[in-house]
Amino acid sequence: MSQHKETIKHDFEPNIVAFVCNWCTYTGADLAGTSRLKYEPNVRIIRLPCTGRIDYNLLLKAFESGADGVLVSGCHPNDCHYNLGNFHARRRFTVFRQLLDFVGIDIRRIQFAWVSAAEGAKWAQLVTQVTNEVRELGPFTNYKRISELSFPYKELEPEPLEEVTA
Amino acid sequence: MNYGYFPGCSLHATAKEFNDSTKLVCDKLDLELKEIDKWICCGATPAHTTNQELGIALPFANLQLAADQGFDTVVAPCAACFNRLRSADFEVKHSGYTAERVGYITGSRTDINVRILHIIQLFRDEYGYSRLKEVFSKPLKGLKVANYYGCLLLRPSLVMKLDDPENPVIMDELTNLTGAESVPWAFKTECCGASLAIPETEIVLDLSKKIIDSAKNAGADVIAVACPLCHANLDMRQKQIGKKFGADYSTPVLYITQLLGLALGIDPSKLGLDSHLVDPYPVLRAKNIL
Amino acid sequence: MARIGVFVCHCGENIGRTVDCSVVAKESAKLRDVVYSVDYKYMCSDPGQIMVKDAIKKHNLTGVVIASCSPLMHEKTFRRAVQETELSPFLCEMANIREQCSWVHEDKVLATKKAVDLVRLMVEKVKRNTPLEPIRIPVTKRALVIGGGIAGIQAALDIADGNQEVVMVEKSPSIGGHMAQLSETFPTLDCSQCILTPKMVSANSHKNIKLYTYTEVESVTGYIGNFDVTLRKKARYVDDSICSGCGICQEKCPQKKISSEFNTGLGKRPAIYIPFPQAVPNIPVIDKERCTYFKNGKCKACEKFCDRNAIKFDQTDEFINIKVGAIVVATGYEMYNIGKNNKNGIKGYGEYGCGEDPDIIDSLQFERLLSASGPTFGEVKRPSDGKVPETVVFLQCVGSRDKAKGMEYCSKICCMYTAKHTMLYKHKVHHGQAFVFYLDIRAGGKNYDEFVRRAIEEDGAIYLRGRVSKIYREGDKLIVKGADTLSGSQVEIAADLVVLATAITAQPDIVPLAQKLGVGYDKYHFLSEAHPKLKPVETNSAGIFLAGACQAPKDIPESVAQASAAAAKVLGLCSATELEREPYVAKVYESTCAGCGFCIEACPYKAIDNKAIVNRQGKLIKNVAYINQGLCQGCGTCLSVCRSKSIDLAGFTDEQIFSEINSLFV
Amino acid sequence: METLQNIAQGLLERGDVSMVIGYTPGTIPGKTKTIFARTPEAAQKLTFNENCVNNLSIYLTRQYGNIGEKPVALVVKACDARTVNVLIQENQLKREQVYLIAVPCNGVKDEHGVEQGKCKSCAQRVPKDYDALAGETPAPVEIDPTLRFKALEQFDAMSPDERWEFWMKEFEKCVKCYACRQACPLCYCERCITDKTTPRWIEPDTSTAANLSWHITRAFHLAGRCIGCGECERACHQNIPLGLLNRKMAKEVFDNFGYRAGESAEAKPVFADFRYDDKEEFIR
Amino acid sequence: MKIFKITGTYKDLVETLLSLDYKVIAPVNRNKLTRFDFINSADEVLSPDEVLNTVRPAKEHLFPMTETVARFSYEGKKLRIGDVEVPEEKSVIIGLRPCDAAAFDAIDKIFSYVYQDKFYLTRRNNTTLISVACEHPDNACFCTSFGISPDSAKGSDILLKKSKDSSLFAFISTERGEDLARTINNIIPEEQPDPGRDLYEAAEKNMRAPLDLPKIKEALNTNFESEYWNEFSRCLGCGSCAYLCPTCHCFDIVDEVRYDKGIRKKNWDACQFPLFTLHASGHNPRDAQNKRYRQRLMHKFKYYHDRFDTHLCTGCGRCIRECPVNIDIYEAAAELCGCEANI
Repeated sequence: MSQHKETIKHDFEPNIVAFVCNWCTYTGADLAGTSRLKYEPNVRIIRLPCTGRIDYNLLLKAFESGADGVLVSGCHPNDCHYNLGNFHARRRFTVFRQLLDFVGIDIRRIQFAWVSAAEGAKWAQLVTQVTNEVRELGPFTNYKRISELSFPYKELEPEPLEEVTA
Repeated sequence: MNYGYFPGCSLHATAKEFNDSTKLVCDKLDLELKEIDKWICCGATPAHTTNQELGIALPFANLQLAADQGFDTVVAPCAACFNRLRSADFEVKHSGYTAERVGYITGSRTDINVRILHIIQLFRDEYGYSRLKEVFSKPLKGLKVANYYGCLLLRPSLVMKLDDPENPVIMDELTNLTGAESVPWAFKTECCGASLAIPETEIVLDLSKKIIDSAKNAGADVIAVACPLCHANLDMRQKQIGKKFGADYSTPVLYITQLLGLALGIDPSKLGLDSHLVDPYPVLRAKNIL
Repeated sequence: MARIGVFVCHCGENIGRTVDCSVVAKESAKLRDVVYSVDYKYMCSDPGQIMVKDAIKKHNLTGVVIASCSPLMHEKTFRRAVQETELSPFLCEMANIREQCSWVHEDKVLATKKAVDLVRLMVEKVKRNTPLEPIRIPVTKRALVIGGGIAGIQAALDIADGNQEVVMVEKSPSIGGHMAQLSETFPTLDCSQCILTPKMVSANSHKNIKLYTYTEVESVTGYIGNFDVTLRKKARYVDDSICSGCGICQEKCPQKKISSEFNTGLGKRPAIYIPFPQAVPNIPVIDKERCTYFKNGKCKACEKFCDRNAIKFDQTDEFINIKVGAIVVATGYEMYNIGKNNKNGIKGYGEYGCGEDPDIIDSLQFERLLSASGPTFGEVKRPSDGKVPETVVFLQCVGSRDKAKGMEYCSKICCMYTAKHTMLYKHKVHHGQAFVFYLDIRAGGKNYDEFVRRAIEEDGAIYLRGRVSKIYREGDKLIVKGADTLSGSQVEIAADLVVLATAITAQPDIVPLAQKLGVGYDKYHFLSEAHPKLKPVETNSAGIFLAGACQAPKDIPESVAQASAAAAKVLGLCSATELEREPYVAKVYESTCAGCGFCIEACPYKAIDNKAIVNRQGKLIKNVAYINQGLCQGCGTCLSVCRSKSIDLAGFTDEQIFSEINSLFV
Repeated sequence: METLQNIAQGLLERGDVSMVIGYTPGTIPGKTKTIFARTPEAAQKLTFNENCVNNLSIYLTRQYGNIGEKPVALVVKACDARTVNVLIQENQLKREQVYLIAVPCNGVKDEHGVEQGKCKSCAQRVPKDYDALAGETPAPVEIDPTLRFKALEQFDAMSPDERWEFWMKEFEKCVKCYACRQACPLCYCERCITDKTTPRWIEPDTSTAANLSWHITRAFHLAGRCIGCGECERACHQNIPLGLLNRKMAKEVFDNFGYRAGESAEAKPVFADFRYDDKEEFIR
Repeated sequence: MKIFKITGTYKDLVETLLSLDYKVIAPVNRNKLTRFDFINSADEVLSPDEVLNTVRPAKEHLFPMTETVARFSYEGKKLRIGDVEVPEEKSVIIGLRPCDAAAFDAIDKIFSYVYQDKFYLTRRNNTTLISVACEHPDNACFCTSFGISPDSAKGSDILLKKSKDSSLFAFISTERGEDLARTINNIIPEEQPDPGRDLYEAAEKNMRAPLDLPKIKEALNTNFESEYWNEFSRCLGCGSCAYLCPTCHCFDIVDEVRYDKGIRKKNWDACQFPLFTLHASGHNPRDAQNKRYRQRLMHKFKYYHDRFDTHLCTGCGRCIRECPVNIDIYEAAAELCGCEANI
């Protein structure tokens, strides 16, 4: 299996968010765990009942909170635990990713996949591939620039001005 | 589309008729075969047993030559050359270390991408059965052929990817297109003893006998082969087999390209039918093909 | 303000080896609303759970985060523990720092940092959880058993004996499955008909079992406790309420030469037939493709001779709708066919002649030769010329344990039935000699190995350890070329008959059925159990259970055991008057809903419909969406199509997911 | 040829409709106002010329409270009629609640006299389905179909970063006055997602990041619904080319699912539906 | 009021201003939008005869659309709140029209009414307003209704006017104007007599007739429930009129939190949005759009005048020009009080 030598140190470590469906991909990720497959630690998995539940706001919010890459994964067509969730998701994201591309967001930062509960290996491989791809793309500077502009937070002075206990 | 032609040593020597028949058939089907300039020996079966690296570097050098001379496809009629070219390409592509070593030995780039086809693949994939069907002017009606594949064409299957290693059908399909009847028989992928013919002739006699017997039991008039080594063992040694086992062995062994040539109406002597040790003319005349 | 407790588990070494749990606990303690944070060797153990319960009481926690294994593993365990305190179980979340962190990463520093992040995520989520109430749904006290083999029959009988209604559905004309085709069964050599037929009869006559044969499952909707199933009763062209099973029609039918599926192609049957003499129900079926009447409108011999005129040529497929609370899938297996046309990436066996030679048969065909009700009435005769074979070669692992052919698994039962074949062959042909090419004899059951020793020592079967490279016909004999690795020599046997112990594969049409049921399957199309060790007969779709070879290759004792286990699960499920279901359902905020109806169209369970809000004078104020909480399964698709965000899904609300994303990369 | 005024007056006199919503000259040359004519005399003020650029179907939506027991008459151009179809498709009103007075139109101009982009590629010129026609059905016009998405071609040539620069410069101008939302007949939600604070998906301030997520949301919410009436772009005094976003969505929905918004009131909305063989080559 | 003759053109004046250490804000046309923005070279500036008035008022430079007013963060369990300082930087806004200048004068009152809004006032006190008299007002202008004229100096520190022979004169009316004038005395050497306003008398003629404000206010007092307001149910409820109005000054306070850090933002708001008056209970006193438009009129022509006896409208005409459904505040006010709206 893909034994990943994590000893190589990279100067830039991408932040990847993975929105996954609970019945297939999350279980597949668990299977990757039980089979002790190794993959990159950059991904943070957020569990949702179904890809049908993953709406476009989550992707925008993920970039706003500092993600460099987003991965959306769920059951293969016809395998969805709720029968139709992934079909709706597929149609929705076909158009949404074109909108992001149109606005100039590098579409390679958003990846979609079907990973079933039996495909632990595919999950490990997918995460490693996406992490490497996004690592090459480097930090999402475009978005970070405007995100910092919209949140001009300057570190507070060290000595407390006004002590308000929570 | 012109194809780089890699005849290999035997097609310039003992298997000259395989070379002539291939050229004639390809001219008839206007498949342009341009011989690769300054090709070298592919090392055949013995090379890689004595020195693994050279066994890969020698054939790969031919691929580099072909690439430099602008060919993107190389056609090798001889099964041994085909096997070695394919193995070299496979090894270099799948192991960085081998690629480095071959690059060092041959002194030129190894990131080349040349397609390697056997002559029967050329007919099946490039020319295509549908066009082949119409082009045979003299169908070999009534001739029963046992198509013999041997080992090098098919194995190791991950590398050769020519056909199903246990149940190949490509030569049978080509034979049926010519109007002849390809008979099903059990020994079509059994080994004929190959290069053991020199050091251990007895073993080759036993193995070849079994193959010829099995072909005869299946009712075959002739055996078709696509490898000079198999042809040598089956055709050249029938007399010795006959002497050793006290029976008459005179089943003609033809190259598949000669079979196709006959069906294309090419003159038999040009196809090199006269140079076989087991004379094919009586059987062919009996089947009024000649 | 929230008072959250964080409990970090070492899971022995599983987490502790690559995640520094004490650091995770210390870092989590610094989080804003975390008032108690501790790490412990085994959180899921009793002392671990007690620690959680005490902490909740002592620090009056408003939320708990267990950082340990996957929620799919122990969420229920910890929520049950929390339930014993007055904190709602739905205020307990799990951070998956084992399967998705410690097991998959090697760098201790990075893994620990990731674990801290995952805990922070769950702390943020649990602060937005609400104390949900499980939804109570009625349970239909009826079970559906799909498949009429030994597993299906056993499951149906056990459920029925628990005085619970059962509907049993069998695709072929009679129940009995593959077991009915066997001659005698190992390890006790009792004849399969003797032990199976009584069960078949009682299954057909049991007051609680409604049997539908020659019927398939058309569609399944609904959820645990409330499945709506539509069955397609294929047209038998015989009225099963009138037919007495006298058999006249089968005698008179002019079509005699149709190859009998039950006899695996060795015997023949008429166009109107019952598969085997002891068929249950004993009602024939007309084979539409080969009946002369259906082909060219003439004949109708069977109709003429049937004195009860039970033959109905105009019969059509009938659809039956039933409501069931639970489903047991017992659809069994199929023998791997060594021919060329294999699907799903499985390859044929060119080396053994691709099944073209009549005397190279598979073991089920050999069973039919041995069986008294078989085409040769129990006498071992070669299919090609009917001669009694003197030398029979048996090949183990044909297809099984063979990566090149696409089946890497062991089919488990071939070693046992091949030993049985050599014994039965010896008893019937005393001067016959059986050879068996094997890789490893796997006889792990009770009295199994003794059985195999008997076949070798008493009945003189010669076991050769090695594979067969080629089988070819030479005149009257079949030359079997193989190796005997123990003596290091090549072996060539001239055999009269070759029996291949081919692999057990899944039913070819199982995938559409699995998709209808929403049940997972692996790459060999065997159905996936919820957990190989802890939930072998359950599936990920609640209320659907598995029994027999459809889950994996297994022998009769195991199938029966699984069938009874599945029956126990069904009886447990249906014994409750109502079921508690995950309260993860969607809810509409009617004040902001614009009534556009997108969610109504998108809901896979048709759980949403339009509701008109009218004032006291009956004047329509506005149309809004209304979600029937009973039908809603909580998939959340409606949330994504709702533009004004007027729907929220309990358990995965916008607030919760938003807070998780917001705290990702702090 | 019945004129607009006669039809309207007839309807009001017979009391078939509670009001006629139409255009009347505005206070500034080149502008027209909307008029809710409730009496036959008021009907005389109705007019139709090339400045009648507003999409009046917006007044059929619920918050304007015009739809009562009696149907409402509405003066509709071809594009406005397609909006009515979408409103019916999305349960905002029933066909029998609106009496459509169709007017043949060969292009409308905004107050600065600039012809609307939509009119250049409009081949229909008169609504497909209406109750009365004020004027002659114009001769069908041969329009090159590629015109419809011509404006997007310049973007295909640009690299992602160039597109990003272009749009960030545009979004930076947005003052979040929401004129684009309020001018759109299909933005009929009572409380828009930007006004939702639990949680706040879209920040209300006018920083470029907040504007980006607002305009992405607006464009995506109109994907497969917007019929390209151009009101959002016209209402935007900051001159942000919002129409391009909607047109791109229309193109993607048409290319991928062959669905064109507003063609029929019975069709299933594109994002509430799916097909088993939808394209998925972008999924790994 | 001191009057100086400017030796040089309008561009020379801008050049000299740029040479000072002031930040210069002037009307520009950037990316298809006319607005007031910082400039760093004179040729970026739209000269007065190129544009009557910008689409966006200069208000945004003194009362920004979005502004951070406080910061807070959690260090572990402790919540800490920090203030935000407004930088004191000198800037000059040139190219204002008399109506915009008068607008600042109007909103100064509300921002220093009870709470001294340091964010607005700091900027206001550091900004010198140079307005330019209008020669060609368009048919949407009606500043004369509010005691303002094409060449009124109300609200401006320096007013630039043209004499008949189109040489430029600077009318300095405030002390801040004088400070600036002193620093650029090379271009405005010495005082001159008033060159007269004949150019601007002609301008006044083709403007809309002045409204009868007292009559309007009187009408507003009594017509709160009148049928007349239904006329405005065609208002779409967008915020264009409010956000383009130089005198609208409403704002909303919002906290934006990113996990443990957050900032408090002051963003523009408008009474035209339903959310403006939505109560937590869900009740909305102004639930229909015409009620909200009524509020706009009441605030501009009555409430503000009741408190500060200046009207919250300076007749700049932006809301008339940019309203998508052509609702005309002048026509509304006139028709409400029964007088003929002669446009």
